[in-house]
Amino acid sequence: MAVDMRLPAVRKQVPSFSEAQEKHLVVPGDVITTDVGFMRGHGTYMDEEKLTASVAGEVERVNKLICVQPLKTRFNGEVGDVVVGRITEVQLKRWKVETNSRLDSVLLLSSVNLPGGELRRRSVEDELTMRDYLQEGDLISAEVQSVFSDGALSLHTRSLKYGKLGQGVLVQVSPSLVKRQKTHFHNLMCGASIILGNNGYIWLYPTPGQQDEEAGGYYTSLEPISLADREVISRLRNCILALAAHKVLLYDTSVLYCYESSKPHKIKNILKPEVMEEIVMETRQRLLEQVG
Amino acid sequence: MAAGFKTAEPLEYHRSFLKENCRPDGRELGEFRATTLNIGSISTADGSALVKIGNTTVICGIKAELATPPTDAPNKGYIVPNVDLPPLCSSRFRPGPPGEQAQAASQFIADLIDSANIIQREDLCIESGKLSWVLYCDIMCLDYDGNLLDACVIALLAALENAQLPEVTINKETELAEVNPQKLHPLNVTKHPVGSSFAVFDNTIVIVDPTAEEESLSTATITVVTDEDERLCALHKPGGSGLSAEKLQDCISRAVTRHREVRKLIEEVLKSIKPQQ
Amino acid sequence: MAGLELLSDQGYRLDGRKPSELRKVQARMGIFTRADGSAYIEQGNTKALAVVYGPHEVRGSRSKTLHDRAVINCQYSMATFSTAERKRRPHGDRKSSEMSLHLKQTFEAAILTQLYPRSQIDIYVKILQSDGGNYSACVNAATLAVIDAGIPIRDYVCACSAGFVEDTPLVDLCHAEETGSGTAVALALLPRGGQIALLQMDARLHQDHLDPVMEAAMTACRSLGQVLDGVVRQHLQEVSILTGE
Amino acid sequence: MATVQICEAEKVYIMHGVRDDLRIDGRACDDYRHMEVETDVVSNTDGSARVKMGDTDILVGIKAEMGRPRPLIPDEGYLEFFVDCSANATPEFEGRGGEELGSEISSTLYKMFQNRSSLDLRALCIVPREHCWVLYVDVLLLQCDGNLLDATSIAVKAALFSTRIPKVHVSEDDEGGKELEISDDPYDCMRLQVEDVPCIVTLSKIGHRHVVDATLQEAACSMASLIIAVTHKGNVTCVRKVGGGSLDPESIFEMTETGKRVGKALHAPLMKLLQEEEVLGKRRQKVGFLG
Amino acid sequence: MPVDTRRVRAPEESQCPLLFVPLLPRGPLRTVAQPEKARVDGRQRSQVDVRPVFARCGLVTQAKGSAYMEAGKTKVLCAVYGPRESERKDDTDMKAGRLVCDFRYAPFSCPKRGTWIQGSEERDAAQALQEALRPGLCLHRYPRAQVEVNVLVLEHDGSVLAHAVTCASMALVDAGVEMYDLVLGCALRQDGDSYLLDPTLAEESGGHATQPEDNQGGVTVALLPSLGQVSGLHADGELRDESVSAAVRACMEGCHRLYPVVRRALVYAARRKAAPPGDSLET
Repeated sequence: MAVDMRLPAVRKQVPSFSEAQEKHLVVPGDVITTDVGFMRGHGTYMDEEKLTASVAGEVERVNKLICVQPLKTRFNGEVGDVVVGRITEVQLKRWKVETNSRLDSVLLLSSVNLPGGELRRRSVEDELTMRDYLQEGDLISAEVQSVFSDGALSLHTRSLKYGKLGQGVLVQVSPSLVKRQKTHFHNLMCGASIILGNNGYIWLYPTPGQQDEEAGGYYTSLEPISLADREVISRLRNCILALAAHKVLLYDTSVLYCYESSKPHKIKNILKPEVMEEIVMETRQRLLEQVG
Repeated sequence: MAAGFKTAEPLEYHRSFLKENCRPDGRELGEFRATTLNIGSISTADGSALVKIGNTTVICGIKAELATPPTDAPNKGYIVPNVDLPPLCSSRFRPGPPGEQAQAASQFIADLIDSANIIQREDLCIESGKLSWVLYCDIMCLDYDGNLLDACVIALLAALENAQLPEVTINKETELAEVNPQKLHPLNVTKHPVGSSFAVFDNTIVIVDPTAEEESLSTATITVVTDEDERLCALHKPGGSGLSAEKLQDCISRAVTRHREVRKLIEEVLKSIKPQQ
Repeated sequence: MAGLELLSDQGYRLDGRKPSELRKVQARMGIFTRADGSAYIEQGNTKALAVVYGPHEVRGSRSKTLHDRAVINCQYSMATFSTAERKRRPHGDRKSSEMSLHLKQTFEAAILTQLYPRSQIDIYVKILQSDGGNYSACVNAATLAVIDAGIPIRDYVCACSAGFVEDTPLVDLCHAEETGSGTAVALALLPRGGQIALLQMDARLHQDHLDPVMEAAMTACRSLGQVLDGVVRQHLQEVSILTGE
Repeated sequence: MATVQICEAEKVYIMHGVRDDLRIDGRACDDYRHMEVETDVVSNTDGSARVKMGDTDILVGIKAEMGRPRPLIPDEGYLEFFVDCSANATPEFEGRGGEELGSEISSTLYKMFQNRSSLDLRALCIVPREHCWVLYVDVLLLQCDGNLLDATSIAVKAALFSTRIPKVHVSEDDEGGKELEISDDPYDCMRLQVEDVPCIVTLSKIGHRHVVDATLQEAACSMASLIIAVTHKGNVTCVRKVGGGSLDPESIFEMTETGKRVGKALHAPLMKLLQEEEVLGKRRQKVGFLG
Repeated sequence: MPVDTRRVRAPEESQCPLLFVPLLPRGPLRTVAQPEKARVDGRQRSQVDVRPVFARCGLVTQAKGSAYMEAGKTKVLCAVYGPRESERKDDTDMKAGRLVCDFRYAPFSCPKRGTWIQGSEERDAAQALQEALRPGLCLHRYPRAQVEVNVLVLEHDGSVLAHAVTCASMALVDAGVEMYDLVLGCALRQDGDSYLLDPTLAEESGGHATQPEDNQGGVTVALLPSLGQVSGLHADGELRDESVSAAVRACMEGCHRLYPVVRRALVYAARRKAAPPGDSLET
């Protein structure tokens, strides 16, 4: 057995790099611009003709649109985002899904692929047996289909890559740490697969053998996963938590680099503060080298 | 009689019996349910009694403690009765603080102790202004099937008659009380009241010893308590329909005979347990 | 409390402060991982924790859902060991319920609730150590926690207490001053616009004295605002450096 | 109760992992998470400690107040426990939501100390029958990720270690009355012997094996757990089966065995750490909440 | 203290007369017998020697099911109500029924008078009772419903929790609640190297006074007898770990001793119920 007990260590001061000054950082109440030509995006409000920040974060300009991206927030879903979520309620013709958003998301019965193919019509029986497909507590991967006026997300799983998730591990981080990429599904080289939900929910699972059957179905295999696969998944999980603790953006490369840096350490030791610091440092270094 | 009738139209069901001068459980209108008594079965109590009237079961345990006498009556002790109707005894009672019925019953018993003069409070004083007994009379209903008060009164009386208190002396030097648990003395129970309860159906028909169902269907209930001198100690009629003086007189005379029956029962049971002590 | 000199002849207070001087303020954001936002603040010996959950789906009875804005739900409580004499219950007493209500009112004025219809935002504050100005410390801590959670607000909400002793307004009262002066004003301010989010006065104060006390309290809130601003900017910079690619 | 929801497949994954002695976070079945312990974190208490075990975060404050000894034990002081499951830890605990869990934990703490050797309560007596110290041990739950009892017991032990009770000088006046004088010299104080204070080990049965220090997710897979309070000598001061399931006798024996082994092993590093912290004294920068 | 207006006024403070008995040994009322000697009531130490048990079902006519049990002087009454609609609607787990337990000591059931308000000891016992019984019940058969178990201790002479468990499971059977198995309870008092099974109150509280040796404590086990599973385990005091295991074994054995008595009472009750009304019961 292992008991690792120690005194807490004082946080290290973050060295202030000069490059940070390039970023336009604002706090709530800061006036971003008095120029009336800009459009007001999220994280801002108009205070007597002045575009003012309402959250603490970095100012982002896309053409005429000004937003402030907070450091940490609930998931602000946009159409096309990939999410991982948990069913909280089965209602008439729809499921409620917890996706770390400000309101529970909605998955309509008409937005899922039911067994039997794309063109099958939804019948009354389907409504009655909704719980057979997805019940409270089940995890799914899905895509944001639309955003309701109150901000709630409507999801769909109408693609083979989405659907009910089987055996694996869920890691929850802040959505702002998940880097937007073309694809959020990766079969990592280290031997496991990852779904990096835009909502900060990350799913780690053994790389499926046959791509066609596994995903998108409602049948989940409860066969034991090999110890080797488990080791990879557990290591990845701890690496992701280490990266998140040090606020490193998460995407396939950063996760993989961290995984590799962690190799000299036992899986269970990764979460010790000094080990975390060491492997994250190494990961950062490698990421910088790659960019440079 | 079909069981459906009984549940669908309980009042009509009962009336159909009362018309024939009898009751669904086979009793006559003036007949009490079998009353049994068990005295002194709880050894942790200073006195105890278990009473069953039909299904209704009530247990009374007396616990004596020591306290400073009340400032306005330094030569008296305390008697603290409490009637508890725990959720165990019927689905009609909820856990938590005592409900209305339990409060009313407690108050009834407390008033009766005073009005009937069952125990002289002076007898409970050990040293005036310094020390006296507190008699906690905890009455718990274990099975509620009507006529709670009659059962409570019998249980209280039998438990008090069964109670034995240890001898207490006050040490002259330390001025502290000393209790000798080897020397026990019985309480001086001066009066022995017994209650009889009645239910009134349709404002006219009077039945004795109502069951829980009869209580809930009746238009009024009355409890009459008399003592061995045939004096009326308490008459309790919580609202309900009126009752003619004549009927009331009938009730009182029925109560007097009931008193004799119950007294005999208590005395027999007390006698039967005496030799063992 | 008659024997206690709250203000010396030289114009210094019990703890050596000048009348308009704040106690030392130290704060940190993001101290818990599980909550959406969290913060800790020390104002002198008064120490408070604030935790924010949400915005999220309305919990419990759906009837409290508001269709045009978010519900702000606050709970104020005190650690049982926070006071000189141990408290029997952390919350549920009248004082805490009143404080919870004040917090709710304060933050309803600051948070842009209309952005989150049908949601709920929970703000839980806890006094770990109480030495006067509990309400102020809670508001300040909650402000930081709300910012940490990335919830849009109009401006910081800064709170400070003030009292009036020997014709002098005192700010940021400690416990002895709070009980001794007989007058305490709690003010919550949105400093940039100068809007008052909450003003609470518990004792009698001559009308003529209200202005100077308010003036002092507002100044104090503004300087507190600067301190909070520093904390937020520092935090912002640190995190954005780490996240930067 | 602070619980998490997980689905069947996740449960199966966790259970198979336990079977293979590789838990989700890489730990073996009898490994604890990384723990951080610090004492003297709340300055207006007589003793305090904060323990972090993974994401579980617990603060304990102890206040000594003068009271009357209990009539049946006139020559001892006593401990009072209170556990505040505050809404800080989870919104479920808002209002009265945490009370049930809080009273469950505090009743276990009472039981754990209900023996003669855990703590010498006679040391808390000032004047028999008249005055004694009452130690109010207040536990505040800051964050909750499973295994609250183990973390709480460690925090309580650490806080008791750091407790300093002012000395009381009793003098008798002419009429035989006693006068108490509480020393105001911070160094003139009494410390408690905490060597024998037990720690709790919670063993959660998952599948056919059991694990220590279960996270909330793991706890959701467990039907029954055994709580064992163990002293550094390996004596058991409290055992409880909790949860809706039953246990077969053999696994109870195994779990008691593990509990004793693990429990004994908890004490040494804890005492070492507490002493180390004490030796460092003011040289060490307090971390607290600001660090 | 606020005045409780719902009850008859009692003096603010009153004391148990036992506190005034001179030279009272601390804590207990009687001392435990010498280790090598037999127990006060003649039973053997370190033997699975339970007190004679009287058990009977169906005494509370108003309840769905009930049971009364006596073991030595310990007297426990239990009534079961339900399954009826659950009071707590907010519960997330509506797929299975809820088991609600209430545990009370009658005020006169202990040497020292108890109060009217439920104490922490009673709450703990209720909790322990609930955890011991739950594994025996098929609660999934009663979704959205609750089963209420009310236990009242009429006289406390040791091993109360254990007998409450047994009594409650009999009442549950009497109420017709579906169960995987009975739940039987047995308690044990460890006194140094020997143990006292099914201890009396004096034996339970004894060791605290004479404290020379260690290994003192109480253990209560709840057992599902035909499945051989332990559904409840409570131990307090200070025990060597091997004593814990040995105590669990002895208690399990004790439960098995109770099993035939309990079965007989249940069979008797079942027969009585099955008999058509009016038939003589005394056969």
